[in-house]
Amino acid sequence: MDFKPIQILYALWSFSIILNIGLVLQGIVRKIGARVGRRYGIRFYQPYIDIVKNYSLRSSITHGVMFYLGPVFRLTGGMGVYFFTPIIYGSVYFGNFSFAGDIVLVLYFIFFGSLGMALGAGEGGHPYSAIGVGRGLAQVTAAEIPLVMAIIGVAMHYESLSVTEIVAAQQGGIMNWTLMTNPLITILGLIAFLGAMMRSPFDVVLAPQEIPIGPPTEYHSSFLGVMQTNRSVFPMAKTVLFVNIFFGGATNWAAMILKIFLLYMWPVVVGVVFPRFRVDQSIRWWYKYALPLGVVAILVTQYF
Amino acid sequence: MKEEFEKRIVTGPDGKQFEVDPMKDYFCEDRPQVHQPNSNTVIEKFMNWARSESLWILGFGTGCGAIEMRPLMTPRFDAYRYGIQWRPTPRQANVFVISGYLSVKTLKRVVRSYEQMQGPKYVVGLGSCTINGGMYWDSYNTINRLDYYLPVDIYIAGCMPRPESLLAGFEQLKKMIKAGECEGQNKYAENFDWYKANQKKIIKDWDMPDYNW
Amino acid sequence: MKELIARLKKQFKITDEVYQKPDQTYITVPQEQAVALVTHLRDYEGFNHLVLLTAVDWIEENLFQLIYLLNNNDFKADLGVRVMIDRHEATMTSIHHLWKAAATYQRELKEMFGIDFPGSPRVDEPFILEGWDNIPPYRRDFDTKKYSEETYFPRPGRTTHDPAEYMKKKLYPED
Amino acid sequence: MVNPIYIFIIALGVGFLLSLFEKAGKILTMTVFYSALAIMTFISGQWLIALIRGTEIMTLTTAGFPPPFSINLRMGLEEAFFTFFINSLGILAGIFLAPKFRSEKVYGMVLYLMMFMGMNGLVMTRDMFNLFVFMEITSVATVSLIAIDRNLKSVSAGFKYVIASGLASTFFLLGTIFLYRFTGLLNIEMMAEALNYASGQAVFLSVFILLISIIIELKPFPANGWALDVYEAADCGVVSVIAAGVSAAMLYVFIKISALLNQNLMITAAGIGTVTFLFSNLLALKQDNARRLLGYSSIGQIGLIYSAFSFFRLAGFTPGDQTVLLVVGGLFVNHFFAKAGLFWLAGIVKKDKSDEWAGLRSSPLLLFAFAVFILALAGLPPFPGFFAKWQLVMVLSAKGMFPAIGFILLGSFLEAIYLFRWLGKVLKTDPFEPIKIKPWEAFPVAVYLLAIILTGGFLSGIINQGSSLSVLYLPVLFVIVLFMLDFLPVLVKNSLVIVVFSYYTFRIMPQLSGYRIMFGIIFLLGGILLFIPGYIKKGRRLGFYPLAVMMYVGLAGLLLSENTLQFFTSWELMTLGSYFLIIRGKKSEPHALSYMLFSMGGAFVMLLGFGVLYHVNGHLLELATLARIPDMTGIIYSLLTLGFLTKMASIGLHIWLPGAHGEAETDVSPMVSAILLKAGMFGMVVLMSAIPAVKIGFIDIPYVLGWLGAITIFLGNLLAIYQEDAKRLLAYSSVGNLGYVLFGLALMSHLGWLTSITYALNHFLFKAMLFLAIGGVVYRVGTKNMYEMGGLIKNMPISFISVLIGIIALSGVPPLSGFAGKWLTYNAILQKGWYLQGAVVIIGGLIAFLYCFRLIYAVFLGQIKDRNRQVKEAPLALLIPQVILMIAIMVFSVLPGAVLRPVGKFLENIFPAGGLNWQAGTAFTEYGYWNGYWIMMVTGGMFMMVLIWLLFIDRKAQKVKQFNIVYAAERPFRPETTHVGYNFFAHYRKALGSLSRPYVTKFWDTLTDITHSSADFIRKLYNGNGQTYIFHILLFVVVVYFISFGG
Repeated sequence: MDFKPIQILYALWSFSIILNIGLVLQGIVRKIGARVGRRYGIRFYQPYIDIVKNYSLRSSITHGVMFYLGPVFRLTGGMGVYFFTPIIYGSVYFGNFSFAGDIVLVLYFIFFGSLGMALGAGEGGHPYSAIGVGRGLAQVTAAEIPLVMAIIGVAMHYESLSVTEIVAAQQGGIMNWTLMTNPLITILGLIAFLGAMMRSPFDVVLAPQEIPIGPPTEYHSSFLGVMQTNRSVFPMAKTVLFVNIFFGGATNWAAMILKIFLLYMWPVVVGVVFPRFRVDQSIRWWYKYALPLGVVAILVTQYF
Repeated sequence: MKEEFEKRIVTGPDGKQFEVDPMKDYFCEDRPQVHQPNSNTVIEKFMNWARSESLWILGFGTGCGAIEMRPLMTPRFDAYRYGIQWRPTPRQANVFVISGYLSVKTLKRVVRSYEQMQGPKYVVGLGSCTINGGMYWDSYNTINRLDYYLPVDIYIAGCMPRPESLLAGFEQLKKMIKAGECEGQNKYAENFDWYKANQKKIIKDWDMPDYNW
Repeated sequence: MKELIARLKKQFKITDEVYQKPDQTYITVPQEQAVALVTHLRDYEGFNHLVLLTAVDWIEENLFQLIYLLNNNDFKADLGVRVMIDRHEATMTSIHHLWKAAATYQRELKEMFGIDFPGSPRVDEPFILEGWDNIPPYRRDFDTKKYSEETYFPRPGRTTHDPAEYMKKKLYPED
Repeated sequence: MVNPIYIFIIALGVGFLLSLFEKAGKILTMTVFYSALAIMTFISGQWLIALIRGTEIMTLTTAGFPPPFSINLRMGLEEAFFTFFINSLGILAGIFLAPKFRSEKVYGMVLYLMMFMGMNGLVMTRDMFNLFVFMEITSVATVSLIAIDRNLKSVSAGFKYVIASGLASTFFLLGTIFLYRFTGLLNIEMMAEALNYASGQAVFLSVFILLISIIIELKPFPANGWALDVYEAADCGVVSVIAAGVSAAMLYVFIKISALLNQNLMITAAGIGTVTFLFSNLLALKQDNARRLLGYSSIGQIGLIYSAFSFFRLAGFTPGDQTVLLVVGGLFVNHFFAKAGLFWLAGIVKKDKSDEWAGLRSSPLLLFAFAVFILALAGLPPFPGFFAKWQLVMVLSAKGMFPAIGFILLGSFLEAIYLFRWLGKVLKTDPFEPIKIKPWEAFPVAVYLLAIILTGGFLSGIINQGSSLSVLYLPVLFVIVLFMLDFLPVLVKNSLVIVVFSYYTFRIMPQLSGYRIMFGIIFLLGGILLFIPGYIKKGRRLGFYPLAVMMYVGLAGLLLSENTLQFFTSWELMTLGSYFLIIRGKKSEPHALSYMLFSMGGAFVMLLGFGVLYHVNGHLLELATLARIPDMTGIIYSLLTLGFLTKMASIGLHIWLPGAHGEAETDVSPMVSAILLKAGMFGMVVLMSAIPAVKIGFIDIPYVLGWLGAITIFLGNLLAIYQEDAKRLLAYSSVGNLGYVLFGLALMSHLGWLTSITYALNHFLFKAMLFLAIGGVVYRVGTKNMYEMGGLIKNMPISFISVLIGIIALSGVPPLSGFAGKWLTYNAILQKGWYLQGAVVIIGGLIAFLYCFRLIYAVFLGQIKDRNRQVKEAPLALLIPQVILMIAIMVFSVLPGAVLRPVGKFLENIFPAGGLNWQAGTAFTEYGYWNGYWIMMVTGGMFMMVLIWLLFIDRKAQKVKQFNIVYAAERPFRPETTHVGYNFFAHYRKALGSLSRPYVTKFWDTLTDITHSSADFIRKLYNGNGQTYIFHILLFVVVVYFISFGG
């Protein structure tokens, strides 16, 4: 393919951009959450400090090889989702490594991190980790239902699975976005986005009160640092993907950042309003509401 | 020692018998190590700044003082703006606030949780009970001096100290961390035997390894 | 309440009765009748709630006083059954079969006073004090101050003030 | 040439003289007795050989008078055949009965000789009156022999026999008299020529009476209660003579009489035979008495034989036609040897209950004989019954007699149920009492065992004349050699098998072309690979290697088969071999049974399909004719598909799989899962590549199959997540994975097939690896319950890695090869436009993550239990194939093109358009693109980067042990209570509710229940009362009469 070594540097550069966006956005979102609760809230750069702090802790323990590799898998998964998605439309260098595969690759790479993390947490030997992972996987597989259907719908709509081509088809103004040309699929996608972001009401995986923070219970220090890095990158990568397929992508970084910010607000707004679902409730919710909506959306796309 | 931690003979799937010693097989027996600060003072200063501005408190209320911790999260006091947050697991926490009187039974759990935290870690003694026993100074099962059992970085006096004084205490702790004075973890490792002797003197049914990794 | 006591007197040997409050009465029975009385109260008189089971150390008389405090929700009244038992051979019949919760009280009494309740579940396991190796701490012959000073490294220089005196001195030093 | 009259002379003469010899001593008496039997056998055998060589048929009348004043005999090929078999039975059963003859008075021997003389007469005479005489002689002798035991049961059984045969004789005599009245003749052939049905109902009636008397002697349903009592009560040696010998003689009488029958009566006979076959087998389902069970089976088999004969006559075949000889002869020989053998075995075992026969295991020879007889009765290759049944079905379908085929196959299926249930019980019931074997009892069994095998080979030779099955002969020979070498230790046999199998593989691989190459790789190379784990077994592992090789021979046969018979034979061989492999598992008896029943059911449906094919395509057996079926495409397609789907375990037909795969032995599970399941796929590929599109009415069958595949994926995976048993989990996952294969094939497009083949290959790779790895864990840990494992990663690191790679490949997470399948699925779905099915497929695929995680977590991660602390890594023999498979998966992941390109190129022959385009390492479709190499590189690069960064900042992490976890300031109690393993996805079950319930299992259970209870209800007919039985017979006659006349 048209791979040039310089692309690695560009990819790293774009990675550092998205990392910073992710960290700042995380801070801002928490600030907003605090303000909704009439608090002053954290400093918006607090995530930076936390991440540095965790990397600079002196001691750490490990339960075994998989425990050690868990965060590595996790961050690789997050980075992979980002690196396999083209970021800026029209830019060869900010297309990342999207030449390696299309949207299906991105979709399945999401699981790379989850699976690796689950394995690491599993070797930690903590029962809460296992319970958290069990819940997480159960919920993710249910929440993927609308995502899969939305992706199928988009691919039907554009007759392509290539993100670049999908973005290309949406160029030329807001009226060409999937949002406008196929609103039903977009609604489906936005619902799927709620599930993908793992925020309330679908955040039972971490459930701090019940099973102290679930899978990462045993993770600390630099391991936690790596996972926090992923926590900033991974949602951003997913947001970039959604921006690309539903909201016309972006031709420059400014537009991309703006769109990321706005789209990111959607689960945040839902999250501060709705309380958490229990895991069986959330699975049922996905099967009961998201699945029929998906069927309707696909049928509408197919026949109208 | 509880029955489940006594040595026992177990039959493996292949019919071979072997001994399981839970205290040895289930737990790591290593002693804690001294972790020297980074030799580069600039880096160390930067790290200390980060550590001080991101204090993650272990959510473990050991005594009545825990009631004074809760208001810190409320809009009125909002400790989050100082970089103070609560974590539900010792692995991810850096600050252990001993909130008030500490009975012998709780001390055992406190020691275990403290040792499971990853360093550098800080201990804040809250209320006069942690300083000298306070109103429980002559009780049959309440400790008098916390610093005999854990390396305390800072005491916040009062019975009870108000949330304002807690915030003041945390600010003081931050200053000390930035100045590189809070090396409690290393102090604990260096004087490990002394601490352990003190702990074991009052915790009569010591059924855990010397250091809970 | 008096009627009740009168009724009970026909069957049980009630040695003492104290009408503490309109809704709180204490009666004293011999050790051997206590469980029968409590059972009777539970089954026939509606005292179906065991509020607490505690003890008092009458070291001078060489006795422990056990108090079974029962509540009758219909009358909104409490009835305390007092039993004096020997301090040296402190053993009492267990009532865990009447109330499951009693087992916990009995465990506590065993640990704190050394009163044994043979047959009560887990009565010999440590309750609050793990690995206590001294005489039970609630017995009055246990010197808690001495024990604390020996054990808990008292901080030198600690002074004790009478709060009233201290505050007076502090606020109005001129008086 | 000895005159056949000497058979009678010797029988009579020796019979009279025996009483004289008795005085001279027992030994001399018996010597004379056996010599007589031997000479009789010799005479008939000599005639058989001579007649086959072409000697003239001999007809003779005694004393020069025409019948009925003399005995009128004929010695033709059929007569020689039947007399030889009957006389050989005479000598063997005589040997079996030796102790009885020894202890009894000489009359026993006399009666025995008389009986055989009667039977010989029945076969040879052509005269009505003589027939009657011989019938009487036979039944009198038989009754006396039945009652020879002198207990109440056998005497009363004998009495019932007397009444029944008396009734039959009466009818016979009546019929004969009437016919004599009309024709003035007694010779059957002359009578047949003279008989004129046109002359009135009376002729019809008299022939009917004649027929009914013969049929009563043949024990039709329901007028056969008396016979069952005889089978149950009399001595086993005697019963073997009645069931095999007398039945044979009567059968031949029926064949002779059939010359007299008109169309209408022929239909009656065929109908009675079919009904008898069906109902006897149905009733046998609830029978637990072994001999009564055999009785039902005999009655059923005899019914099948004469109905087959009648059907042939109706179809216009002459009795002497070669096909008729083949089918009727084949069925007869099969029944004759097997039933005689089984009754002798009943005499050896001496247990009434059929599930107490496990004692046979104390003698390998008898066990082998038992298995062979059962398999022969069930109609499996390479035994005569199989070829006969095949030919029967083909001929009947050629004539369009599909309802008859339906009944016959249904009856055969019911027969298979109880036969395999019995076989399973014998093979697996523990503990068993060893039986004592006496040489004179075992000898006859051994002779017939050999005979049935030889005739099987002989018949397959005849049937396959012209078409070459020679590829199969060599390996089948090898199977036989392996049976003989079974005394060798595993080490030697395993190596031998690997070497020979490799040689065989490299011999036949070049002969394959097209998609067969891919299946060749899976079946043959995979087969070699999966023999390696066999080294973990110690001792001799009796019976494993011949049968495993038989399975592979079947698979290889499938690959090489060019006509439907070869295909079906190979299919059944494979089924047979795999059944015996599966049943080796400790608790796999019921699962092997359900596997076999589904397979047999599927095979019968497939047989019907091939029959229909034969019917419509002008009597050609070539597989290639599938591509040009003139008519009834939909029916053929659906029937064959149904047959293949049972092997592929599609939802609804899947319930056999979890148990069969889960309970099988460590090295058998991967064989049956990774390799055998692909046989169903192979069938589908053969079928679908020949028939591109097919509809029944409005229903597009591939469309239905597509939905079926999608639902199979969803439900298979869903059920997998609830399993506690690791191997069952993998088995359910196979159900799901084969769903992908089916879905891909049903797409009927280039990409769809590519998807399917990718999945098949992948499934082979990772499922073999997973089953080996988990098998290794189970081997070491000694339990299959995942919640009893945990924390084994430190003890079994290589197994862990292979499970890790296996589940990543299974779940389709990039960068491993499973992703290729997922990506192709998306593209194929979009290309075809099956969006909703596609969504179900993909959502079903996501559920796989749940069980994948559970598998690796509950087994390898979490807390290690005390008892497993010192568990060692799996044996090397299990690890080597795992490593090879691991490498294969990695190569396939990095260079998917290496496999997909040639497959795609081949698929262009079937689906020219819409395939995958390649540009360097990137695969394109009109929708998307993907490059396995770069995915691996980028992922690897990122992984290394993050790892190095983590190692840089955290290189001296303290290693801790299992209980060094934060536990709310406490410490865990015990590993057993700390490991979260049991009912892991309870919330999923709670959320999905009714979707997770086992409806399919319930459906099949209910069906089984209904069948059994109806059998039980009908069985109440037989109340053991002689009068009732007489009433049955009379009622039967009346009913049949009205049916025949009405029709």
